[in-house]
Amino acid sequence: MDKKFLLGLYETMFRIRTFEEEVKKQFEDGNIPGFIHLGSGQEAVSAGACAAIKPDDNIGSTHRGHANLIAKGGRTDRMMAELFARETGSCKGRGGCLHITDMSVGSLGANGIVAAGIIVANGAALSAKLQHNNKVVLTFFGDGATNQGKFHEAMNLASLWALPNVFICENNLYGEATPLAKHMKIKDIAVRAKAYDMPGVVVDGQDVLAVFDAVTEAVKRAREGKGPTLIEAKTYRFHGHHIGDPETYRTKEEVEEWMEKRDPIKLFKAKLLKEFKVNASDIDSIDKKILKEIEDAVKFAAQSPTPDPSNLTENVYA
Amino acid sequence: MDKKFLLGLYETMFRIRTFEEEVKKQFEDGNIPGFIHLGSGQEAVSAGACAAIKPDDNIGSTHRGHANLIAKGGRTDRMMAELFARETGSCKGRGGCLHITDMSVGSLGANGIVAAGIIVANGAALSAKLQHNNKVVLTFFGDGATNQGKFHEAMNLASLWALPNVFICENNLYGEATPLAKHMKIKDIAVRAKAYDMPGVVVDGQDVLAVFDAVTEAVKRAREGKGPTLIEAKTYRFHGHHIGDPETYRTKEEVEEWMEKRDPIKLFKAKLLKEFKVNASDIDSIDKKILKEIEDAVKFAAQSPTPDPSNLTENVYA
Amino acid sequence: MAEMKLITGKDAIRDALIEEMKRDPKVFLLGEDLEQATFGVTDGLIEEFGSERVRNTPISENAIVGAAIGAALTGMRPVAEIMFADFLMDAMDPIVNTMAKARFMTGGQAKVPMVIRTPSGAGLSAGAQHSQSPEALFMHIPGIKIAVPSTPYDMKGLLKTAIRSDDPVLFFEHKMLYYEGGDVHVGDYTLPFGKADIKRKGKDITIVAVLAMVKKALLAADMLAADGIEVEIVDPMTLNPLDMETIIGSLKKTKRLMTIEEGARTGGIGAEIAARVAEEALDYLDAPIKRLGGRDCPIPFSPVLEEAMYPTEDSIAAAVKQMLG
Amino acid sequence: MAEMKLITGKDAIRDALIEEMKRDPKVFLLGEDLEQATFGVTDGLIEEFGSERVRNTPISENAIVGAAIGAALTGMRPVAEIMFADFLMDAMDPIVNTMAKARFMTGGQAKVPMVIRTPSGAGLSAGAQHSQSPEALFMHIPGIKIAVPSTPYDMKGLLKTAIRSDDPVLFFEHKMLYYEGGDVHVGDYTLPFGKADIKRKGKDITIVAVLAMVKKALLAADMLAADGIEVEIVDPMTLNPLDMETIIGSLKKTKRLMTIEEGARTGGIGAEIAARVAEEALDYLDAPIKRLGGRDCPIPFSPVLEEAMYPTEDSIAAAVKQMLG
Ligand SMILES: Cc1ncc(C[n+]2csc(CCOP(=O)(O)OP(=O)(O)O)c2C)c(N)n1
Ligand SMILES: Cc1ncc(C[n+]2csc(CCOP(=O)(O)OP(=O)(O)O)c2C)c(N)n1
Ligand SMILES: [Mg+2]
Ligand SMILES: [Mg+2]
Repeated sequence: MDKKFLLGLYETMFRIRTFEEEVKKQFEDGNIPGFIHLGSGQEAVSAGACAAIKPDDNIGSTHRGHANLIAKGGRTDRMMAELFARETGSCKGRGGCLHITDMSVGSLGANGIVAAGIIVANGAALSAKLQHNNKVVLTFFGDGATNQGKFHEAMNLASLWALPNVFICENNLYGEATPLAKHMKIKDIAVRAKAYDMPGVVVDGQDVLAVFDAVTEAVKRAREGKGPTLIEAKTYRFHGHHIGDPETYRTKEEVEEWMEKRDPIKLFKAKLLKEFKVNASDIDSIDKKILKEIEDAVKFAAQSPTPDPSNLTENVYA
Repeated sequence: MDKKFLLGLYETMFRIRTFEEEVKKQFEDGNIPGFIHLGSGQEAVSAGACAAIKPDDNIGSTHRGHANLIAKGGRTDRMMAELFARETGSCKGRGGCLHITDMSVGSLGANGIVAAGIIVANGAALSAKLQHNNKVVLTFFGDGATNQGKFHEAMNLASLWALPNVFICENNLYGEATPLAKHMKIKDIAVRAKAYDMPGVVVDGQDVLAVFDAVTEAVKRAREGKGPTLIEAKTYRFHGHHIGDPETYRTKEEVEEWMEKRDPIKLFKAKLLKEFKVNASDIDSIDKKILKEIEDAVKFAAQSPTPDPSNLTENVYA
Repeated sequence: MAEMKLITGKDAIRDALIEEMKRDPKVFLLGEDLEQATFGVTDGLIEEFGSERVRNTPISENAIVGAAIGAALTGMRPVAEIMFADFLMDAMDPIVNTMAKARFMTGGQAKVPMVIRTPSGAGLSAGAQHSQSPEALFMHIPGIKIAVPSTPYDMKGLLKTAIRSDDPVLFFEHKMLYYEGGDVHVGDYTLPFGKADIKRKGKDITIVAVLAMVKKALLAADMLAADGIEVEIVDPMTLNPLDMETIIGSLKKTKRLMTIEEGARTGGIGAEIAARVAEEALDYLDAPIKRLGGRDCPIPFSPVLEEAMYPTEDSIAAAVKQMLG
Repeated sequence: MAEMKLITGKDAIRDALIEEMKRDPKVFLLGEDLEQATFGVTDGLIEEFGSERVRNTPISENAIVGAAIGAALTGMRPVAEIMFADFLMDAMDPIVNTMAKARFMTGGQAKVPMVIRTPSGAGLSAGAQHSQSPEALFMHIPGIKIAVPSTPYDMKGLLKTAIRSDDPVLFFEHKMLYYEGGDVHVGDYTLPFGKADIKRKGKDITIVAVLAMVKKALLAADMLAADGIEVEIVDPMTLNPLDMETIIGSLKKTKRLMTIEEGARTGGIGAEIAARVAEEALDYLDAPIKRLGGRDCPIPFSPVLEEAMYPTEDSIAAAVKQMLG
């Protein structure tokens, strides 16, 4: 495998992690308002999936959308500024964490309504089909979202119309404070694909290459006009549902075990060094670059102006 | 098998058919306003299913709800008066075909919004569970309804909570003017049960005993606290989606073939005579009784007063 | 002068769709049973434009609206049909929380050029869930434009504007207007949003009416003219934007205001118009404002009850006389 | 006199739930994450009442509301929670088309004694989809009662009435009021629907305010009192039924009317109140009505923009002065 490609995957994951941990710090320091949903622990899903598509393909995202957007190429300075609610943010401070978006890199928007992003992303896949532009869409959503009616309607429509959509369920075992077993009876969400005569695949969401492979195959199918695939990536969020979550619904031990043994970045780093014989110094220099990037992003955000209230009603209409 | 029981099944089916055909005539004669959805051809589903439950069990119904209600014991005179929009109608002329209901016999109401009855009927099953009254609910809906988000949400919740609900999909191969293959990719809707770890069963909806058996088993499961079942009854509607439907979406030949070879009443009558050695005269006397009942129902309806506009806003609030 | 032809409302909608689809390959249709449509509006279009551009969907209102939003975000101009306006409730989340807000929430990155067409209104004994007129609800949702045409001419001209708009538009088609006739221009023309149309000139009272109520108001005005009462009828054409200038301009002349709508009176279109007048033009009122509308009641199936729900030409004329008397 | 205690809004809701669940075994709760609730209202209740009566659901708003309707139809008294009022849009169909209409459509056979509790309102930088105040929408839907309490006392008393009501009730809990303190009676009491509460007596202007705007109005009134302006503040407590008698009674005294709400101004609560006044009490108005409300704009994430969306005590006071000036 191409080392540059592998290091790219690592870089994306490390960028996400560094960004998220910095966001947590900045939130706790009082520099970020609102509700913040972090993606630490789930980096391999976004990184692996987005590596399988092209810059002008689209992604649909959720309330937990930082990782999806960074993996798709979102600029961390604009994103940090958005979370700081600054005019230089990618949404000019109007969106925040729940709606973080950069349409210039193919994001269709993070949607704060659970499962609402799925039906919209599906529409982008329809659009690609109608425009015969061979684009595909990756539609990210959580385990909890698959209990929403919208998930069902979108899956049925996508399968019926053979839309070029890859549905990626980031099954992190919880929907807010509710563990999987308390919100559905099945164990593998991929099973739900059967209800639409769609392929359903379970993949280890902590293994970036496994995600990449599964998504690559699904993307190929989609581009060939064979229709959508449901990929369930088993993963875990290291932090609470949002920052400040008391996390009464899971044990510290469970979290620690995942952090220790199933951290996608640790796992991939080890693999890079051992299996792919990557030099430690190559990794170190990526780390340094990213740490600097995020530090700069914070500076950029902190120095940016807040929006001007006299422009409040801009962009309600065209 | 008990002859009285078998003749009861026949009587119910014949009552439905006679009612429906009379409704068609009355509509065409201008005595019934609104949109009318007939259940001719689908009698075996309602009759077989409702024979498997008790008077104080509940049913949830749809826009095509006459058959469900008659099978549950709804009085045909009150129903006919309802369709005639009379004050003596079971809903006092406020509901009509789309909302035909008789709560005194356990109907939860016909719902004119596709799939909206499913979530409500599910709630009655929850109620039964909470009240520990050992009641079950039969929830009727069409093939088209299973593409609605509400179907999905209700199925998931029912399975998760092991609600005493039997989901009965009357798959009549069309949703309004859209054939099955144009609204979903799967062939058997029962497959959808897998998405909820729920048993899914396909049954011949033109065979009243087959329906009865399948529902009996599902009801037993439900009463034992083992949760819901999805039963897909393959059936066919002999008339258009509503009276006046131009039926551009199917051939006359197809309809005629079903009417000739797959009429549930004809089939069951033949079976009664041949297999169960029922006397033709027993059947004839049922036919006569029912013909008279429906004739009387029309008289009752026609002679009943229309609602008084000065009472219009009654029953908006308690 | 442009050539005119007499067509029904249904055909006016249909013509607008056909002309816009021919004009712009990005325009496409999706919705339930478009192939054999409940009110016949889209019949034959699939033969003309193919099943790629005229897309018959499953019964999945959320997926329909969501698909339209996603397609609009990525360069298309979808026209979605919701089979009855009552079923808008089923897609309320994507309409209110995504469609209406996408442009704003993204700081102007997104544009959502889409139309949702939907038949509204009573008159067919279709009962409480197939007869509603929910237009007013959407006035409370910033980010959605709302068209409420009352004639074939307005339907065609406003629908073309809606399809070309870069904002999402909710387009209400009153069922009882589908089969009413009226003159339209042959070929292309558009009508502006936010510009009310004075459907009848008069000096004694201003009536603001929408959709099927315009005709009832016109009939009432005919009756009143016989008694020497000159009614001015203002049809706002769109509820958002709402042309208060024309309404208040008319009121300045007549000094009396009545609003007529088919949706429930409470919280309706008339409420907003009356409030705007009470804020901005109070001094011109020589009499209390009068709002007519649907009763605050679910819509009954029974034809005699259904009729009692709504203003009629007689009750309008009587209310006008009472105001002037 | 009844014993009083000082508690937060959150605890007032919680106390009402606990007392009603103890009083009536038919009362039960369902909703998302009730076990570890977003705003903590239901924390601990599952331990007290068990997971049969405090039912944590999947993220399925339609199924939640549908289940509540079905349970209500069959003898229970469900209290459903929709986690944010914004998500009501997701269950709009069962709310509008079934819950509100079941009694009427069945000719009175059905009764739907259920409550939907939901946190509304802005102030937490939660953005356009988690900050809305959609109360006014439901005024346009006949068949639904609507409670809008502004104090812990009102919350507890109105919620008990809601739970005991045989009509479906939408119960709005403003997020910013969860953590405000206020005195409530210890133990059982109820407050009537349709009876406004005069939160402050005054003679110069009537302000009708709801939910979190009551407190802002009270603060403005304090400021204005220093200038000798006596504001009367009417809190309608419920929007349906709406106590126009008290509002008009106050207006007859003060001759001036201002309405304040947090939801979008257009098509809002104030529109209906202003229209009713313009119809029924026009002659008492000495000045144009003034409606304050949320801007007609999706709610921005940015705190500085979010603040600019809404009336503040300063802007209220300034507007009052302008009206009187
Ligand atoms: C329609 C809707 N209901 C409820 C919520 C509140 N909510 C936000 S995130 C969330 C949990 C989502 O779970 P999942 O889909 O598994 O995503 P995760 O948070 O685990 O990434 C809930 C209930 C919402 N935003 N939208
Ligand atoms: C939410 C909603 N969408 C659309 C409709 C219009 N409609 C009424 S019945 C029907 C077809 C239903 O098909 P199916 O569920 O198969 O039932 P069937 O009519 O075949 O008995 C449609 C589309 C509706 N009533 N509600
Ligand atoms: Mg999750
Ligand atoms: Mg069908």
